[in-house]
Formats: sequence, C-alpha cells, structure tokens
Amino acid sequence: MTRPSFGQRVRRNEDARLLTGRAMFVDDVNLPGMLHVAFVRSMMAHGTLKGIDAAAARQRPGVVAVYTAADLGDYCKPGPVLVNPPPVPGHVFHGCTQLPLAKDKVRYVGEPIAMIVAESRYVAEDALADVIVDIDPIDAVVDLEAALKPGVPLVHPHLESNAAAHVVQRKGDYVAARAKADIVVKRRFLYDRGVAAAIENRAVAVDWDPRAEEMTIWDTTQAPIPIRNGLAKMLGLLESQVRVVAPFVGGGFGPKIMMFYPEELLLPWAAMRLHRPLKWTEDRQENFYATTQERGQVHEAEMALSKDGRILGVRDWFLCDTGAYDPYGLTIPINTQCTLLGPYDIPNYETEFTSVFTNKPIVTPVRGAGRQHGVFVSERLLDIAARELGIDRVEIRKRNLLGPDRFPHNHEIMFQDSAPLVYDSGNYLPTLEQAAEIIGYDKFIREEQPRLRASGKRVGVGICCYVEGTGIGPYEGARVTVEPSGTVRCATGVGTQGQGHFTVLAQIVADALGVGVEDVRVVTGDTREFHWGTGTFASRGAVVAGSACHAAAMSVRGKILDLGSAILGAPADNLELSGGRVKVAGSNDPGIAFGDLAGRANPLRGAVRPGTEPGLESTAYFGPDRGSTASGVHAMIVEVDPETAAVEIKRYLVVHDCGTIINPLLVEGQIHGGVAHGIGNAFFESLVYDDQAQLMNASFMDYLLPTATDVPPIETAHRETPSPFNVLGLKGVGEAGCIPTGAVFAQAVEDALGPGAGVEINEIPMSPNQLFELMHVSGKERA
Amino acid sequence: MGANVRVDVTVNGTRHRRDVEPRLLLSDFLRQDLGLTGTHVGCEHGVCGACTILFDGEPARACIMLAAQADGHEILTIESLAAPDGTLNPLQSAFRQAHGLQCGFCTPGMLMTLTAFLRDNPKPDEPQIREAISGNLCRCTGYQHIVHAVQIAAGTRAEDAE
Amino acid sequence: MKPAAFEYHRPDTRPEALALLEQHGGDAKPLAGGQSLIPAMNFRLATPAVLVDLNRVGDLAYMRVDSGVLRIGAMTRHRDVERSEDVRRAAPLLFEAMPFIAHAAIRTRGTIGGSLAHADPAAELPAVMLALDATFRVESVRGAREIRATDFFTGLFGTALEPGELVTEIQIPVTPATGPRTGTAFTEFSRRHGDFALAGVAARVTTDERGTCVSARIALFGVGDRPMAAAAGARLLEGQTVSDDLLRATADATAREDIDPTGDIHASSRYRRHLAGVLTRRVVARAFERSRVTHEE
Amino acid sequence: MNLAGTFTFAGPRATVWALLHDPAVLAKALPGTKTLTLAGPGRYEGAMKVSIGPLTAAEFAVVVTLSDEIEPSHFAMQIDGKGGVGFAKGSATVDLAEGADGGTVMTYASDIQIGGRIAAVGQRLVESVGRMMMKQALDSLNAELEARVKK
Repeated sequence: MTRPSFGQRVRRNEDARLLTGRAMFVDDVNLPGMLHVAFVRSMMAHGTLKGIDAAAARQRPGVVAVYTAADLGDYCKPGPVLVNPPPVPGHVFHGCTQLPLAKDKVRYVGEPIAMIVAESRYVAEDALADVIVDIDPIDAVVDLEAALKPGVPLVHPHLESNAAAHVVQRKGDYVAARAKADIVVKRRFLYDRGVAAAIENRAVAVDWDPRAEEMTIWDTTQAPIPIRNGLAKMLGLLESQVRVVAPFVGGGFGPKIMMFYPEELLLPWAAMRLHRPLKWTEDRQENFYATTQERGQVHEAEMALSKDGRILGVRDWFLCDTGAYDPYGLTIPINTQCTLLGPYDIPNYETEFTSVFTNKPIVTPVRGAGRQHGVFVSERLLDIAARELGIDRVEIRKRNLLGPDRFPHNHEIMFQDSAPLVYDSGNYLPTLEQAAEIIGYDKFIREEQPRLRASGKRVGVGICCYVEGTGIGPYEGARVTVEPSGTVRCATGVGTQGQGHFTVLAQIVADALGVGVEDVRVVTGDTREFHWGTGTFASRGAVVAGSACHAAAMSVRGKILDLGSAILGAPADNLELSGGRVKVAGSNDPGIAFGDLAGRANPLRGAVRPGTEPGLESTAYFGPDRGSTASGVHAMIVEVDPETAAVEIKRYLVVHDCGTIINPLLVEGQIHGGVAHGIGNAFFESLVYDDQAQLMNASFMDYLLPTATDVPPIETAHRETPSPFNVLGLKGVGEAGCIPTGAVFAQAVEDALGPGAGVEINEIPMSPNQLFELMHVSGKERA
Repeated sequence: MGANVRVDVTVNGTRHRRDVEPRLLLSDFLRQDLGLTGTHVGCEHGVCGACTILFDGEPARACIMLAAQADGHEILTIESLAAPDGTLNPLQSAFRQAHGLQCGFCTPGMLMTLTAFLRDNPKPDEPQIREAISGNLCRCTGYQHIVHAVQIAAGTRAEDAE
Repeated sequence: MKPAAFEYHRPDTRPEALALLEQHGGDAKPLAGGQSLIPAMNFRLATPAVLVDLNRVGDLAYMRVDSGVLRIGAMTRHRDVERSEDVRRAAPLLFEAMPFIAHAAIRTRGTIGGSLAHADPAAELPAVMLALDATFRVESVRGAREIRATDFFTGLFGTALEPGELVTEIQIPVTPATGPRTGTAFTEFSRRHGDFALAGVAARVTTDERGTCVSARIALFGVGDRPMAAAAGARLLEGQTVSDDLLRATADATAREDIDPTGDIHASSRYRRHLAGVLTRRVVARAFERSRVTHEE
Repeated sequence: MNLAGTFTFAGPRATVWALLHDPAVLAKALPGTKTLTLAGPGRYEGAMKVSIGPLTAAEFAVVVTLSDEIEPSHFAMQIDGKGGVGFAKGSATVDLAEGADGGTVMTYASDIQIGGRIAAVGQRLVESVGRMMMKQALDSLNAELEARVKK
C-alpha cells in the first residue's frame, strides 16, 4: 500500500533544485543579444513634469533606446483597476491608476519617467544621470489626516479631495448598544507602512520572436495567467501568442501579484520594437519605491462593554493610506473591517473608512493585507477594557468567543471577495485554553512575574486571538495527466513563491491516485501548461488550487478504475490503486501499471469508445462560494530593559487552526515566516518619510529586517477544525503568522513594564526609541 | 575610462581567464560571465547575504567585491556543494529534511556561510548558529527550520525530530 | 546599483601603491577590504576616478608584539584580528570589540586599517583605538610619520591623513604593560546584531593596589561626528574607588558634557545621550571589575 | 533638516553683511563650492561638489536667491541644489546684530529638505553633514573677516 501522505511531514519535491543552485529564477534568464533596462525615476514626490531631455542619454555609447511617455503613443494609458470594490451599498470609490511612464505629473518618489535600454545594466545606469528631468514641485501629501483638509494640494486634481474611497458597514445598532453599555473604551491607533521585502527583487525578461510572432515573458509574478491575458490585449496579440512564465520566484508576500507594473508593461512593448531580448531586474533601492507597500492606517475606535466584560458593540473609524494610486480597490480596508471582528461575538458593529491618496508608493496587499490592523484595534481595546474592568485578559476573551454551535456564522458585512462575511467553522475556546496552558499564563502571572519583578527584571506575557478569512475565489483549475512513463503530471495556474506547491499539490494528487508524492510532477506558473486561473494570494493556493487538483485527480482515478475494470475484468469497486498500479483488491496478481494503462488509453490503432476521452487525463476547477476561516491564538513572553528600552522576546507560541493539515512541516514553516514578518512589523521595520514624502531609509542598512538573532524559536500547536466549504476541509495559512503579532507584542511589553509605568502602546511599529519616549513621558506625567 | 583587466580565477575547481571591466562586480561576473546563476543577488550593498560565496575558503559577499579582485584566487559557489551526480551533501540534505528553505532565494548564501561555519565550528549550539546566520536575511522561514537544519548537519538533532 | 567606471590599479608593492596614490592625489581612493567603499560605489554615492587596490601588497598584513607594543599591519583582516591569540592577550579590549563589527562575511574582507581610515563615527574600532591610546603609522612617498589616535579623527569621516598618505600600521600599547591592575570593557547598543551602534562605549581603567583609579580612558561612538573621548567622565574617576555613585556621576558627566549627538531615524539625540550614559555606567563598572581580576591573578 | 544657531563674528556688522553678499568670499567659505557667481540682483548661481570622506556626491547645480533684505540686519534666502543623486531645497533666514567688543552676532535658522538617494541612503549622516558644513563656512567667513579687519 502507498501510505497516504496527508498529515505527514513530507519533504519537498522542489528542494533539490533550490539547494544546488539549479532552480531558475527570472534574473537567471540570459539570452544571446539581451539588452538591459534601467528607469529614470522621479526624485520628487509631487510635482508638475515640465520637460524631459534625453538627448545626452541617447548619445551615450552602449545605449540602444530611451523612451519617454511621448514615445509610447497610445500605449501610454492608465493601467487597469485590478480588483473592483465589493458591492457595499453607498460606497464611493475613485479608481486612479498609473501610466507606464509619467506624463504631466509625478505623484511619488520613484515613479518611472523614462526607460533606458542599453547593452548592460552598468551602461543603463550611467545613462540615468544623462537624462535631465524638469519638475516643478508641489507640496507633497504625506499625512493621512492633513490630506483631507481643505486647501491641500490634490494628488489627483480631477477629484474634489484626496479621498480615494469611502465605505460604511453596519451590523446591528451600535448607538443603541452604546447607550446600554457600562463602559466605553476609546483610543486612537496607528499601524504604519512596511515593505514586503522579498529577498528576490522583481524582474522581467522578454523574448519576442518576430518570425513565429510569439512572446515569452519571464516574470516574478504571483499571477502569470492574468498577466498574460492583460498583456496580450494591450499588445494586440492573441492570448496564445503570449507565454508568461513565473519560474521559481524568490518570495512574493503580496506585491508580486498581478500588478501590471510599468516595467511589466514596457519591456514587452520595447522588445517588439527592438527585436532583441530585454531584461530588467529591480535593484534593492528601486524596490523601496517601485514595488507596492502596505500598512498605513489611523484608527479612532471604541468598544462598548457591559461590566462583566461582554462586548456590546464596536465602532471604528479609520483612514487607510492607498498611496499615489489605488489599483487594488478596497481589498485592504475591507479586510481590516472584517478581521476586526475576530473570534468574538460582536452583535453591534459600525465601521467606516476613508481611503486616502498620498504622495507615497502605491499600496496593495502585503502578507496580512489589512488584517493586522483590525486585530490590533480589537485586541488592544479588549486589553484596555480588561484593565479598566479589572478582568483578566484571557478571561475577558473567553467571555466573548463565539461558541462552536454558532457556525456557519454570518457577520452581516461584506468581505473582500464580494460575498458576505461568513465564518465556515471554528472552535475557539479550546485554542485559547491550549495557548494559555502551553505558555503557562496563570503560573506566569501568579508566580514568575512577581518573583522576577522583585529581582528588578521586567517581564511580561501577551496573548491574543485572531481569525483570518482565507481561500477565497473566484476559482482555480488543474489538469492531472498520467504519462505513459507512469509519471503523474499536475499542471495548475497558481504561481509559487516558496509555499511548497510542488509538494502540497503533489500530496493531494498522490493520495487520490495511490502513488508516491515524489512521483507527481507539479507544474505551476507557466501559461503554456495551464491558462485558466487567477493566482497566489489571500492564503488561497492550497485551498483553491488544491481543491481543483483533488477534483482533477479524482476524475483521473475514475478513468483508471473504468479502464482497469475493463482490462482486469473486475468491478471498479473491487479494484485498488496503490504504488502506481491498479489491481484487484486482495489478489496476488500485480495488476497493471498506470503507465501501461495510459498507453492503452491512447491507442495508435483501434477506436476510442464514444463518450470517452483518450488518455488518463482530466481537468477540473474549483470555485468556492466563499472563503474559509482560519483562526488561532498567539502568546509571547518578553523582557524589557527598563534603562535602554530594549525588548527581548523570550518565548513565542502559536496555536492555530487551519482546518485539515496537508503537511504539518510546511504549515509550521509558513507560521514561522509569518511570525518573523510580524515581529519585523512590530518592532523593527519602519518606512520613514519626511514631510515631502522622501523616504529616509531606502536600504537594508536602515530598513531593518529581523535576523536570526531577532526572531526567537517559535513554538507551535495545531488544531484541526475542517472547513465545510471544500471537500478536503482546507483553510489557508500563508498569512496567519503575521496577523496578531503587533497586538500581542504591545500587550506583552505593557505587561512587562507593569501598570505603574503607565505605558500604553497604541502604535506599531514601536522602536526602542519610541518606547523610551513613551516610558519617559508617562514617567513625567506620573510625577 | 579604465582599460579591461585580466581575471584568472578558479571557480569550483575550474580555472577561468577573462578580461573584464574593472567595475564589474564579482556577483555579476559569476552569474553572467560564468553562467553560475546559483549565486543570488538581493541587495547589492552587502547586507542581505544572498550572494555569499567562499573566497579562498572564507565567506564573502560577491556583490561588494570586484571581479578584478578575484584574480589569482579560488572561489566556491553553491554549484560546488552537491556531488556531480546531483547527490546532496549532508548540509544540503539537512536543509531538505528540516524544511530549511521555502522560496530558496537566500538559500545559496545561507549554505555557503554555513559551510565555512560548520568547518570551523562542527558542534555549535543554537545561539552560535543564530549568530552565524545573522548576516543572511531570510523572509520566508523565520530562521527556525534553518537552525534545525544546521543542528541535523552537525549531528546534534535527529533527522526526523519535530 | 552598479558602480560608475573608474581606473583601476593593483600594485604589488608598498612603494608602487604609495607612488600611485601620490600620482593621483585626491582623485584616488585606496581599496582595502572595500566593505564600506564598494557599497557606497554601488549606490553611486562614491565615484572615485581611480582605485588603488591594496590587496596584493604583501607586507601590510601582520600582527606581532614587540617591546610592549602590539603592531597590526593595516591590511590585516578583521577575521584574523578576532582570531589572534596575540590580540586576545595584548589588547583584550580590541578582542572584545571585534565580534560587534558587522558579520563574519564582512569581517573576512574588511581590514583594520581600512576601517580606521574610513573613520565612520558609528564604527567600533576608532573608539577602541582612542580608549587604548593607539598610534597609527602613516606613509607616503614623502616619508612616514606617526599620528596618535587622539589626533587622527578630525571630524565626520575626517582624518589627519594628507592626500597620498596611507595608514600602514596600528600600534597599540600592550594592556597589561600599562599597569598590572588594568581592566577594559566594551559594549554597544544596536538595533540588530551587526548593525551600526546607536551608541557604544569602550573603557580602560587602571587602579592602584587599593583599588583607587590612577588613570581612565573612556571613548564613545555613534554619538557624534567622530569617536569621542569622554574627558569629563574619565576625570571624575581618577583618584576614586569604584562605587555606584561614582559610576552614576561618571555616566552623567559623560552623557552631559562629553558628547553632542545628532539624531537620526533610529535614535533621537536625547535617546542617544541617554543610552551613552547607561552604557558608560555599565562599561566602566565592568572595567573596574576586570581591573580587580587582573590584580587577583 | 533644521539647522539653527548663533555665531559671533569678530568684526563690524557692515563688513559681515558685505562678506555674506560677496560671491567670491562665499565660494571659498562654503565647502565643496566650485563656482559661485552673481547672476542677477540677489541671485547667485554655481556648482558644488560636496565630499564627505569616501562619499563624493556628484556635482550639484546650486541657485541661491536672497530676499527680504534689510541692510545690514536681515535677509532671507531660498536655496535650490540639484544633482544626479539627489537634491537639496530650502530656506534660511539670517539676522545680524551688533555684539560686544565690536563683534557681530549672527542668528540663523534654516529648513533644508534633502531628497533623492542622498536622503534615502545617507539619513544617518545628513544632520552631521549639515552641522559640519555650517561650522566650516562660518569659521572660514570669520577668518576672512579677521583678515579684512586687520588690513
């Protein structure tokens, strides 16, 4: 018997290539005659573009072409709005998207103005300084609140204000609930921007074959199929003339989604004119400007509670920084609205946001995608309420959790996938109890903390809950083929950026067909192999593409059984599939190898019977009505040096529930990475803009990614509450690790400093310098 | 400006002679001129560690060295680690066992850094391992499984430990 | 992020190197380890017309102790300094500071002379040299001279080097030789391991047999435009025995009088000043402790 | 970046005023100035190449425009520098008062915005560089003043 791989710590199929340096990334594409591209980018955040003089650059030896907006003609059109807003009644949305090269106006530092094509990247960079750009500066829009005041310069002058969108969502009657409350806690919260910081920067390589009229584009994208379809349309080619390959991609984390970045649009266009292969590889400095970012939000939020700590309602009002353009619609702030509800029974909820245009790089989802903000707001309000009511932090959470009998639970507001927010399943109380037990919450509070505090040590514990909407539609597809060699191929559209699709999807197919995981070759991210689907985002790869792979594999299984039944002369339900063979169950006869069966199913002579298809191959699609809801609890123990304000994380625990687990090893890897990202956001990573939207730390020297000595060992425990929304019971896990980290960090640090310090952390990130200031200010106030 | 200079360098045991522009970075030389694309470039200012190679046996950042400086020296890259038939060496194998890589982009730099580290320090404890890789940024793994991989390679952790 | 073009020379001997530096004057930069220079060139914030690569000059990498002086050739790699038994014995402060410099893969290339001539105000080694009262030998085609560390660092990335001059040797008085009851200590506060410090302190304290401080040197980095000698702080220690009050007074005087830090995105001027005080107190306390240990040995 | 302070010149106010308006003197005093000429009333144009240790930012084209002049006590200026790796833009005010012993007390305040790669990579150094350049310029002007007063 081939042992089922589900739930096993299966090692990855893709690792050998990555570990030996053989795996191909986009920047590894080197073609004869290849030219290299660099972009002249705006040094000003906001201004009128009065003139571009590229004459000297065009003269420089080694420069092949210089293009400005004027050279693009009709191709210089604003890019598409990628995600239309969900149909929330009364919503306002102004979609403003970017031109491939700026014309008339620049709106952020780094906006591309001219494209230089040269024999090497070295020469292309030499030519950057040759281009003279004349910009008449306009005061930059930086601060979210100031951006909405009258008289402020407009990022998009055809609009009435810098408001990009406005949405109100309501559930129940918050005003009435508030009137009945014993206590209302209200605070202002900030959660600032960071970069995704995939270690691989973006890259695009293009080869246009003018004789075959075929274009191949290697692209560091999370969504090759939409990119192919969009580019074909823009370039006036058939979709079949364009092949987009997302080979190995060195980390995605959101910004490598189907952005139609200027570079993605311009290289194919130029390749068709120059008839030479082109490549652009973003450098790290460009990445800080040219690749999208996320996180800037300001909240004014209040929670109304009864004196026994039950949440009667929440009202949240927030501003969401969308940067200079808003191609990604309302995904981030809607996620914030929905995720704020957490695992709690919140009967009355009023949530309103305004998205704001600023002169900063474009905002699109980065791992977490607005969810951490919502969790930060509700978890912080609960902490403050617990303190004011004299209720223990874990206890107040327990009192408000949705019970296991409340599913599916309709929250009556709209989620990012344009469907109402419905939790599919969950079991929150045991998760919280398990986390409290593993971290030793009671004992820590009762014994360890007082003892350590008496010896001068400032230690604290934090514990926070979250739920995460994952695995949304619209759909993905997969084609499973048994080749005559016996190898099973599984082709799907989602790209892979390290999540382990080559293994996880192989496990799904292997278990359906009774073959080894290593015998399933997964092909992803190549439109020549599969061209229906969307991409890898919203923790959906395993859920949606996985379900499609399962369906396709089950269909192939049916074909194997049908054909096997005919050949072996036994009824299909008497057959078993194991070790890559179909045989009669319990018989000593070895049966038939899949490869032989595949040959028989594709005969060179004779007829394929009417109503059947040749070969052992099936294509299937999966489109969930709505996403599935993962959940979890994070707990952290920290020690704060009260003199230097340094914070050391002593323990970090994640108890989480992502439904049925395909591969615990990979799930743990996803969680570890997410937590590290969350720790970065909480404590290290900060994009510092001055009052003219100049980024002050566009390098890895000053933008601090957490290192191995900054991330503690992470303890994990798994719980499995399967999703009823897909056959396998799957929920997504890719983003879970980073969602509650800021909230749990804030709670733990406050707890370490103790109630006497009077420090309240309502802002993320929180550097030692900021913490020092908070400690100092509250110390003075106390005196 | 600046005539080409001769680089006579042994990479992974093979001697290469090239004339290069003095400003050519060693990382670009390895990747473009020699086609050894396993060495990855992540920041080009010496912080992320993805381009770490062994230069005369010691770890060095290829993105902040000139190809010209390699003249007369020996370099080992990620491509040197596995056996010619592709069999993974014990460190590579431990990375697979421990799931010490996800997207794999930082992995070549991690492996080269650790190759020198384990040679000099065959039985490191966890803080030593973490310090050893603290100059190599990874955005995917949170480092924990990399630490496990090093422990497996050093024989201080069982291969199937959870 | 590719460097601009430059003219490149790789001399084999010291006289050739000095001649090239003389010939090109201010247009030439010596390339030692390159771990600061090449990143700056990749950003095109440094665009030297000429690079004189010192890596082939054979006689600039050595460490030896003679007549009470630890001599380190300027092209000695950090990695070799950090692994040197001579350094551990003769200059424990330097030995203690080495692992704080960046990361192993940087230290294998970076050189002690390059780091000192670069004179980054947030770097560890210049402050260590101030605390140890080191002297640098510098050479040019016009001859050699010696510059005390206290006179060498003149401002932001500024040194007393004249065009054409090269640091060739670092001379450090052997620590035990300056008194049997000498203790040294080093620490820094940085956001992450290997980062430039927000503040850092190196100290050397010598006491008599009763534990009274007879001489003290405190040097700070990351808190000014150059490494800063804490004269006011050190003055308070002399003639005193260690006590919490003394340590606190020293730390306060250092933070208040000896430094004038600027702020940046990681640390305000006020926070740096505060950190400098805290670290000074901790480091001086440890130096005193160690002076007792040397005594007891 | 905000730079503000006071500086005492060892000479009379009228001479200080004259020095601060003499492009030849300013060119010598401002670190890295390659050329500086009077291009029109109250308008100076020139080129600077500032080097700080190993960092040699490419050449900057600089325009300084004076305004609100009340001789000999006050003027304001707009500063605009553009180069391949960044820019500096800002304004400053200068007030001159008669001090003790025939000296002149200058009070200055400036708000300079730095942009481009210099700001993005050099943030750690910007304030120190500003302070350093200001100090060098003032010391140099004072030396020139002393030389003139002696004559």
